Amino acid sequence: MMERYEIRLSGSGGQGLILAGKILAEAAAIYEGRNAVQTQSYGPEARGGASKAEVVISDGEIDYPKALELDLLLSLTQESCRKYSGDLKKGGILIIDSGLVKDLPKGEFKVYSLPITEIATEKVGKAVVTNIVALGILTRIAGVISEESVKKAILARVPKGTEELNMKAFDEGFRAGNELLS
Amino acid sequence: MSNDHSGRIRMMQGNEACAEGALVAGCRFFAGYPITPSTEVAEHLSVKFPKIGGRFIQMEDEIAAMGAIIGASLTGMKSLTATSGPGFSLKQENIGYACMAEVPCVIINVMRGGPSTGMPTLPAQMDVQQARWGTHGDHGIIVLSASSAQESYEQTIRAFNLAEKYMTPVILLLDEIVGHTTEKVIIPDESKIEIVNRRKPAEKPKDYLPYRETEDCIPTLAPFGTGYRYNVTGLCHNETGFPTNDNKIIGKLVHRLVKKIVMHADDIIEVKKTMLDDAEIGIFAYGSVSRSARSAVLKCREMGIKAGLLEPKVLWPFPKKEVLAMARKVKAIIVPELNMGQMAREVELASRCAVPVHKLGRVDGNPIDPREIVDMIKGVV
Amino acid sequence: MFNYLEYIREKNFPHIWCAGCGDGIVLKAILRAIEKSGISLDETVMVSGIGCSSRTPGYVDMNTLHTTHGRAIPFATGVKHGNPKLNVIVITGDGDATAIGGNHLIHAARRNIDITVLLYNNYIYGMTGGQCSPTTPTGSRAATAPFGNIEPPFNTSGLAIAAGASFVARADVYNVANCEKMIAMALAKKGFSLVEILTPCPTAFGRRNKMASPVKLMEWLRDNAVPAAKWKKMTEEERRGRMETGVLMDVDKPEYTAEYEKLVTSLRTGK
Amino acid sequence: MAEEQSASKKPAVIRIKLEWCKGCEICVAFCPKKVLVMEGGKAKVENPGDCIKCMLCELRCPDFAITVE
Repeated sequence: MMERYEIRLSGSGGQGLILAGKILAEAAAIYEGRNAVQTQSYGPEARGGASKAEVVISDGEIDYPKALELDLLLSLTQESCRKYSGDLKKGGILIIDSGLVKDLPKGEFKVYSLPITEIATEKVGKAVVTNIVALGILTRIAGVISEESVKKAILARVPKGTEELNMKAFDEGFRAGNELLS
Repeated sequence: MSNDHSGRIRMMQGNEACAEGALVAGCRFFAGYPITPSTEVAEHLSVKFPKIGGRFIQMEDEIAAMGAIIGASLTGMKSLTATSGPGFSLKQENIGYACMAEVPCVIINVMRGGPSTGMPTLPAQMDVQQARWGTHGDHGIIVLSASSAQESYEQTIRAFNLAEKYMTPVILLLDEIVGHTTEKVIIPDESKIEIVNRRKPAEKPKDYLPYRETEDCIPTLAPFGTGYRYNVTGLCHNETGFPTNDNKIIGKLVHRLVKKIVMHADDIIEVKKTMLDDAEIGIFAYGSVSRSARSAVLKCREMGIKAGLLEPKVLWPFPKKEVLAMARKVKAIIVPELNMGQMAREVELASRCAVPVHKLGRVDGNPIDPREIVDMIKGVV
Repeated sequence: MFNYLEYIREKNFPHIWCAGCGDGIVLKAILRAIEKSGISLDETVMVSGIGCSSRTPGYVDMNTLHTTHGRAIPFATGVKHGNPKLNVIVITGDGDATAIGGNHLIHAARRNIDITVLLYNNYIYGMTGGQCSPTTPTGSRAATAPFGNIEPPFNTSGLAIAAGASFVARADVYNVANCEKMIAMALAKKGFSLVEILTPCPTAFGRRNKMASPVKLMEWLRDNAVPAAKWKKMTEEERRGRMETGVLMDVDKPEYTAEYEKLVTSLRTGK
Repeated sequence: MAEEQSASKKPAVIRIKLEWCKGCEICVAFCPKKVLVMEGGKAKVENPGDCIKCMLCELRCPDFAITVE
């Protein structure tokens, strides 16, 4: 039984991280029958500025809905990495966009550095799916939710006609994560 | 309800759960004005209502939205508005009107920080006293609280039921965390949900008195357009609904408006208790903070400290009896809340100095971390 | 003879208005116009705000709603949108509708929701004791303009036209036949309609402005409220300080509740 | 008005409800035939025979106090 697994997705407003958070929570709660809670923190602006979405997954009840000690942090911008990495626990996981995050925070955690935005633009061909590429990477590296559940949750959430594009984005991310681990 | 796994399971934000609860409760009229962090309630209903013949309207301001739901309710529609701090302030005069004219309606306030424009995107619980006393004059009021998406769904339904039953505005308070947290909601079978509709006049139009004195102090307002022609006013009025300056009638009216809620307090008040039976430290918490408090109770128990939690699901009328009962059993009470002690003061009053009451207030836009509560409990012990 | 007793709540009479107040004259014109229009009293809701004119609903035998200051139009919007079959009449005054409730007037006109607004313009806050309102003429005296009002007044009808009302008329209680006619036309109009009715307040306005007697104010209306036909022939010089009465705007355009119903139908049938 | 006069041959019956009349004088001032006068602060019918049933007194009475038949 998994007690509490805490994920924080951080970046700048407009990168689709809140949607990515909702997809993760739905993958865990709807397709795996566990409990999951997604919260968000944002500034008044819709675009730009540091923003974060948090997902807590547990096989038991989730009382406090926000992250306390992060198991995993994803950072797509330098600013969000600096601002939101303080709660990362010992032995936790930090996934960063190697193209955008240059200064790494100090601490006892594993760092996975990948060109996330570049994978989206170069390999998938659309920057708009950066969040889904990130989901692929995260799913592989965290290993707490199955690939299948996340895919189902993505398909249930993305606009009609973009399913193929999003599946490709997820697969590219998943593959990149796999390469890094092996 | 939350153990009923035969129902459908959906992931919903607290705000969306309110909208879904309203639909199930029979609400078919929404008037509102955009304000963070409540706007998703309006957005969701703007999609749903036209498809089922419900009526949605975005008004020119918060005051107009409150006026419109009162007008619509008088045609027999179950009516809703949703807002946040500054908008809630603007609605107060018309909330008083709904109290005085006894027009059922539901106001959802997703609390953010204040005073003034304050913290639009950050959580607070600074409107709990405004919900009680925001409008001028003496009156009874029903205020509910929710701490999860599931409760947002259920409490919205209950808000409509209480509004219709007691012919009064009902306020449902969420905070930004509850409004914006996406989590599981188990939707029960509709046949298992209790729905209350307002009572209809039994007498013919010629014998009808909208504000007739009754034992239960609840008036019977016929929807406009059904043949009952009567007057509705915010002025002090007699049984016919017409303004009066007769001091005796005025005194009776205001007494009744207060008594209407007080005499039914046992039916209205609802609390949830967690590990309170043998508790030495009692926590009083509501909304998102009650989730932190529950975590803290479990942590304390692991450490061998007997903590327990009293969660009011109804903030007003205030659960005095339940607080006094807790105060007589525990050695101290802790009240964590996202304000500087608005409800702690009520707890102090209700506990009649039986035990010390410790405030744990936060007003910086951060949630209360369970560890803060644990630390305070350790200090008290 | 018109039988007013069929339409009023007789037990509430005599009414609260001062001797010579025009509000009673307007009320009678409304009742005659309602009879003419053939609308059912059971299906008519009269909504008002706060002020002298807003006491009108208390005297008529229909569904009546006396609301908060300035907010009659939003309450009425809720009534109409809640049950579009109802005929909704708003009774309001210059202070109620153009000061505290000015924004609601603008937006109801813009939405073109089928509500008939009868705006009694007596140039003053009567009920609170004669303070100046947004329509008090420049130079006129009021309890809060003891040395004469230095502000320019609103052109209330012009405001409603600019905001998009489909029917706007001005009338006065001296020319009482025209007043009744304008109200009847407004009631018949599908869409937002407004009749600005010039009516005397001898107590709070007249007394401070050398027209203390009701007769003086009626004479002032006789001399200064000019029917459209005559207005057209007047020079700019002659028009100064006077008001044109009659229909000022009459146009057919999409009405809010009908448009909403169309949306519901199209979503339900996919057409 | 000439038409009205010939059409209604019966003499006018003007009733004043004194308990509702507030004595504003509007009916008296604007009666084209000077049918009405003021007495003790209320309107009073003085010359009913002169009434041409123009109805203006009834239409302009703010107090619902005058009826003309």
